Amino acid sequence: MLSHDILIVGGGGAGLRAAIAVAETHPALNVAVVSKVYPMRSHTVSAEGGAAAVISPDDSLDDHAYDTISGGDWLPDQDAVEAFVKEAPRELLQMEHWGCPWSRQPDGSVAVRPFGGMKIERTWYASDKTGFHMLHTLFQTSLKYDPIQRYDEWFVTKLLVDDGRCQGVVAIDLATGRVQGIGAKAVIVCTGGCGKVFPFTTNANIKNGDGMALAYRAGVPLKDMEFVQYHPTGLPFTGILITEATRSEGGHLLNKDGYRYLQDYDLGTPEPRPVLRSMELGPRDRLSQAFVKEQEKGRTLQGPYGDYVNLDIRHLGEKIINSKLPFVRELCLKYENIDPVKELIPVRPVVHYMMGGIHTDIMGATPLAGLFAAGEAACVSINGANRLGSNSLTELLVFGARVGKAAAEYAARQKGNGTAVAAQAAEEVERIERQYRSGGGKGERMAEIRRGMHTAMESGAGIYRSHAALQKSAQEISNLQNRIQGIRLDDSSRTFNTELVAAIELSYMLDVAEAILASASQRTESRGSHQRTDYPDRDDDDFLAHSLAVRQPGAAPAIEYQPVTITRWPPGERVYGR
Amino acid sequence: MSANPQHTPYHPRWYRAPMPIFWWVRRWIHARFILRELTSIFVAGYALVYLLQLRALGMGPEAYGRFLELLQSPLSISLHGISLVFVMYHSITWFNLAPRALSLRLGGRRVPDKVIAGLNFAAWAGMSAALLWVTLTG
Amino acid sequence: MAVESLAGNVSETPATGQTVTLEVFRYRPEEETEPVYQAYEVPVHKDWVVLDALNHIKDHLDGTLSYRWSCRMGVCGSCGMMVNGDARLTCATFVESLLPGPIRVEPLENFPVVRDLVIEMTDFMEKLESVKPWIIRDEEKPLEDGEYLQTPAQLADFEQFSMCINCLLCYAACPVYGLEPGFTGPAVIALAQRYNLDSRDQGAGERNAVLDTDEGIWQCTLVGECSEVCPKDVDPAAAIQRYKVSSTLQWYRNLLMPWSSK
Amino acid sequence: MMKRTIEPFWWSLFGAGGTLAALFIPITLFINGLAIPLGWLAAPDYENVLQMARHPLARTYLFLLISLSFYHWAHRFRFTLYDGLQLKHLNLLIAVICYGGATVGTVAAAYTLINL
Ligand SMILES: Cc1cc2nc3c(=O)[nH]c(=O)nc-3n(C[C@H](O)[C@H](O)[C@H](O)COP(=O)(O)OP(=O)(O)OC[C@H]3O[C@@H](n4cnc5c(N)ncnc54)[C@H](O)[C@@H]3O)c2cc1C
Ligand code: SF4
Ligand code: F3S
Ligand code: FES
Repeated sequence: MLSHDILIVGGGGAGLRAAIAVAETHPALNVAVVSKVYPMRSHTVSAEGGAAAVISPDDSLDDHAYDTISGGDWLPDQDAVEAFVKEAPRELLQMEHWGCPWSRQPDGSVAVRPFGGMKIERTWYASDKTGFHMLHTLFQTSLKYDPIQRYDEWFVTKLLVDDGRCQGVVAIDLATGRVQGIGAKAVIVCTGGCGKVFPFTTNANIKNGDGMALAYRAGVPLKDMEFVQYHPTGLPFTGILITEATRSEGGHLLNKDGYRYLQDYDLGTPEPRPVLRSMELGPRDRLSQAFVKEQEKGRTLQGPYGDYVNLDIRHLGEKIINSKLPFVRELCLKYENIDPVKELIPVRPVVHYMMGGIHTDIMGATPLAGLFAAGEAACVSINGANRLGSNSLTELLVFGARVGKAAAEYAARQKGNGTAVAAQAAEEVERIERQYRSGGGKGERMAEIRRGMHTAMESGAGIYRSHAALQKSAQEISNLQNRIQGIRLDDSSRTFNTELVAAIELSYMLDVAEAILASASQRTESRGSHQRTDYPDRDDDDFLAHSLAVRQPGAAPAIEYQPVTITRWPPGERVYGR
Repeated sequence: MSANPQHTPYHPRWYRAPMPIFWWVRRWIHARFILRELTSIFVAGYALVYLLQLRALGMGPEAYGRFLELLQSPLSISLHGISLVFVMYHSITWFNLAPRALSLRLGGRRVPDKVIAGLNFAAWAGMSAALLWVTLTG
Repeated sequence: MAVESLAGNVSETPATGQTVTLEVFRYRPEEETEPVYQAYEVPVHKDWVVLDALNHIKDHLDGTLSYRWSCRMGVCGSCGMMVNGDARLTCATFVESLLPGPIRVEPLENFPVVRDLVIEMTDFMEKLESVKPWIIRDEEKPLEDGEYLQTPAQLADFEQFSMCINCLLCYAACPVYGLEPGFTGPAVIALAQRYNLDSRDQGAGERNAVLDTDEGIWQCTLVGECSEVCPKDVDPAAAIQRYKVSSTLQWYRNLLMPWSSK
Repeated sequence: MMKRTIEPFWWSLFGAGGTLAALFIPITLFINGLAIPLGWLAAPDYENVLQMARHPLARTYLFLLISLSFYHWAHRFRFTLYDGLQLKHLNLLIAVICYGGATVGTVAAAYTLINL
């Protein structure tokens, strides 16, 4: 069995930041990053808009905290948010020192742009390829630290738990098909989100909730899983994201009559120039919900891929579009054959982000000793019921750095692995080996199961939810859990067997889907992105609390609750545009 | 498909496509590249002819006259015709690639590649005209 | 009611009724020593890219086909393949533009093939690391002192070269890399140049040791195809060419004023 | 810092030669190799040509044009042999032939022009 002091699962923004934090604070520890794709392919690469941190003199940490908390409909833990906003500027500056090409003001200082739900402009950006630049900067910077080792294109299938602590993983080396146990004193899960549980998403093919499922199977609760963010502006068909920066630069959302319909949904009155926390710069949950309402009124447009509205950025002019939104133009030209300089962009809400995730404390530690988590896979929680755009990239850095330090401190105190772990690893190796041999068999195609899951999630856990639909979907997912046991695999090769990987990913997604549906059906209130048609109001008496889904083998998960930490901002009304 | 391939588990045998000696005939863009490289033969070839002409010039009017006569032969004319095509190709590709080597900025903005290439072509035309003028008036 | 008609599962989009044949390069190291081509008949959907067609094959026709992909929006860099002989991102190449077909899909040229459309790229990763693609400074400024100032013009000096998504199309297009696998290659040199030209960096000298060599920039004969195929307009050929210019100037400077060099 | 390679030197000759050749060879070739032999242009008077060619500036120009064109060829052709015919293993031999040839040509040009 291979072995390291610290093992990080995931080479996205969070994983790489954590690895660097370990290397910098505890250079004697040996840290390895396991990733199922080369790190620079991780989905952080596709983030466009920017990363939030207080930098301008008229801004304040309290403002950032308040925007985050109210944006999250008072579900974020306020101690976590305070730590987050405090450490955010330092982390983004650190990125600057590592070479991230932040866009600049004429005098050479870092430029900021406004973003949805924010009172003051505080989003740092690198053109509209912020995530791309951040990920490549982090990856390239990580190369200079000798203690950081990598397992590129290794796919983790199990967390090894013995003696009440997590002591490593089992992973498949995709190129050779070798299944291998890797021991560790601490494991950090940074596997990103799970958008692929839904059919229509901005998320990449690799976002299957792997880490959430791995932790869930190891007995760790998943927190706030009912909160799924729909981004209001995705391209129909592909789901490719049109960044919020289009709206912060001054883009308008228009219904089929060319009317800025957001004014009908308590989001303010239209002004020609963008107004912060108003209209198009309202939070994502409210904008996506407004779309559904427009749809019900028959005021959306119909296209081959369903209903849509138009995003108008023509009035910004070619110069602004080319300098601040070049990627948007490229995507529209390449994937929709429209030129946003002259034409309207068709958009519709699209599944984008998981507010929920692996339950961790403010340092990224999970209830299972030795297991840590950060990034989109984790729920600290700073995002509550709705994440504000550009808080996630910053979260990767702040909590990536924190979790790296916390895990390093923990690992420095631990001894090596027990023998039971090796036996457990051998067992898992045998299980995967059996799956290889099952290739070439008969049975249902994976695509059928996936389609079933997509239908269930879309009808049950969409923008608006109801008891009946959630129950039906939960039943369906439980059927699929049985059906996946007998799926057909064509491929029995060991070399780069992507079919086997996809099958395991599908099983991860079903677990995550189960947790989402169960958490959603227990939360009989509406808050942020979780909107119940049968319980339209927020209910602070019963639900100012995080849900914790705990896996029950062979049964629906048990849902427990944990109160929200309130420090200085008592729950209030979410007010936008007034 | 050949029989009995060797494969040990955990050590994938990579397939490496061999690069044929004449790889550049398979694809037009590569053939174009080799053609560009071959223009150098014509550049040097003409430089040699020119040198010989200068040598004849130094050897006196008769020698020079004989050389000019040689230039009038059909063989010479056709070789020069072909060479002209190649040296023109050299000039065109050379000037088109010039912006790659140069990054000029004026007033904080990068001079667009098209402009740099354009200036090169203008210089080419200007120099050619100058040489022609010298020849005609000289 | 919830948004019900969200189509997004690409296989469920309206088909045009036509079909097209994909001739796909197959290589299964356990079974064969030489690659073969396998033909698949795939429905034509408007708006489908070649990657969607491959996914259709994988989901419905043959689960054994292996290839890499992730973002489907041209930014992760994993889906590069040869499409009808050209190095392309398959997520950015529309099937419609290749009709009536057949469409030949092969792994990126000049790399060893691990399996089917998956190429071996550790060579590239090692080269990438060898040029020290991170900010190198004699002295780090403490974070408390804020950012390094960098004007938009200084940013523009290297921005283009920072756009590389490591898709390797340029390596597949560069015959010199095919002939000389030791060649550092276009994307890596462009990346080195990205740091050299960054006003915050002082590491050009260290990178020179790798780049100003026979396997580095001097291997390039300016074929220029790397820049032609680059989906992100990085223009690695320009990066290399400018590097040659500055190295040459430096060479003469060292020759004429040996005392001025370190 | 120590330089590992002499490539920059060859490359600068190649580049300079390429530029001079690109600017001047087509028109020179056209005038002397085609236009005059074909009678499209009248051949200039012998004495005139000689006078002009003897001017120090002209000699310098002619020397650079011819010599650098040779080096341009030498460098390019060397790599064409390496890549186009995959002869990299004959590295040294090819380099000696190419650059050696250009050097011989350069000496010949100098000799001719000095004695003009
Ligand atoms: C299109 C788009 C635009 C966005 N724009 C913004 C924005 O402007 N601002 C903002 O703040 N946020 C934005 N976000 C959100 C943000 O980008 C993500 O939340 C964040 O990048 C997630 O980073 P991560 O490090 O947690 O995970 P990822 O970057 O997704 O990385 C996950 C890593 O885990 C690895 N992994 C997963 N499973 C396994 C396994 N089983 N075995 C081994 N390795 C595994 C993967 O290989 C990968 O390296 C955007 C998101 C999307 C989709
Ligand atoms: S330079 Fe262009 S073609 Fe080459 S790897 Fe980078 S993005 Fe791809
Ligand atoms: S194609 Fe190759 S030879 Fe140079 S210009 Fe590009 S690297
Ligand atoms: S799938 Fe990411 S670039 Fe094509």
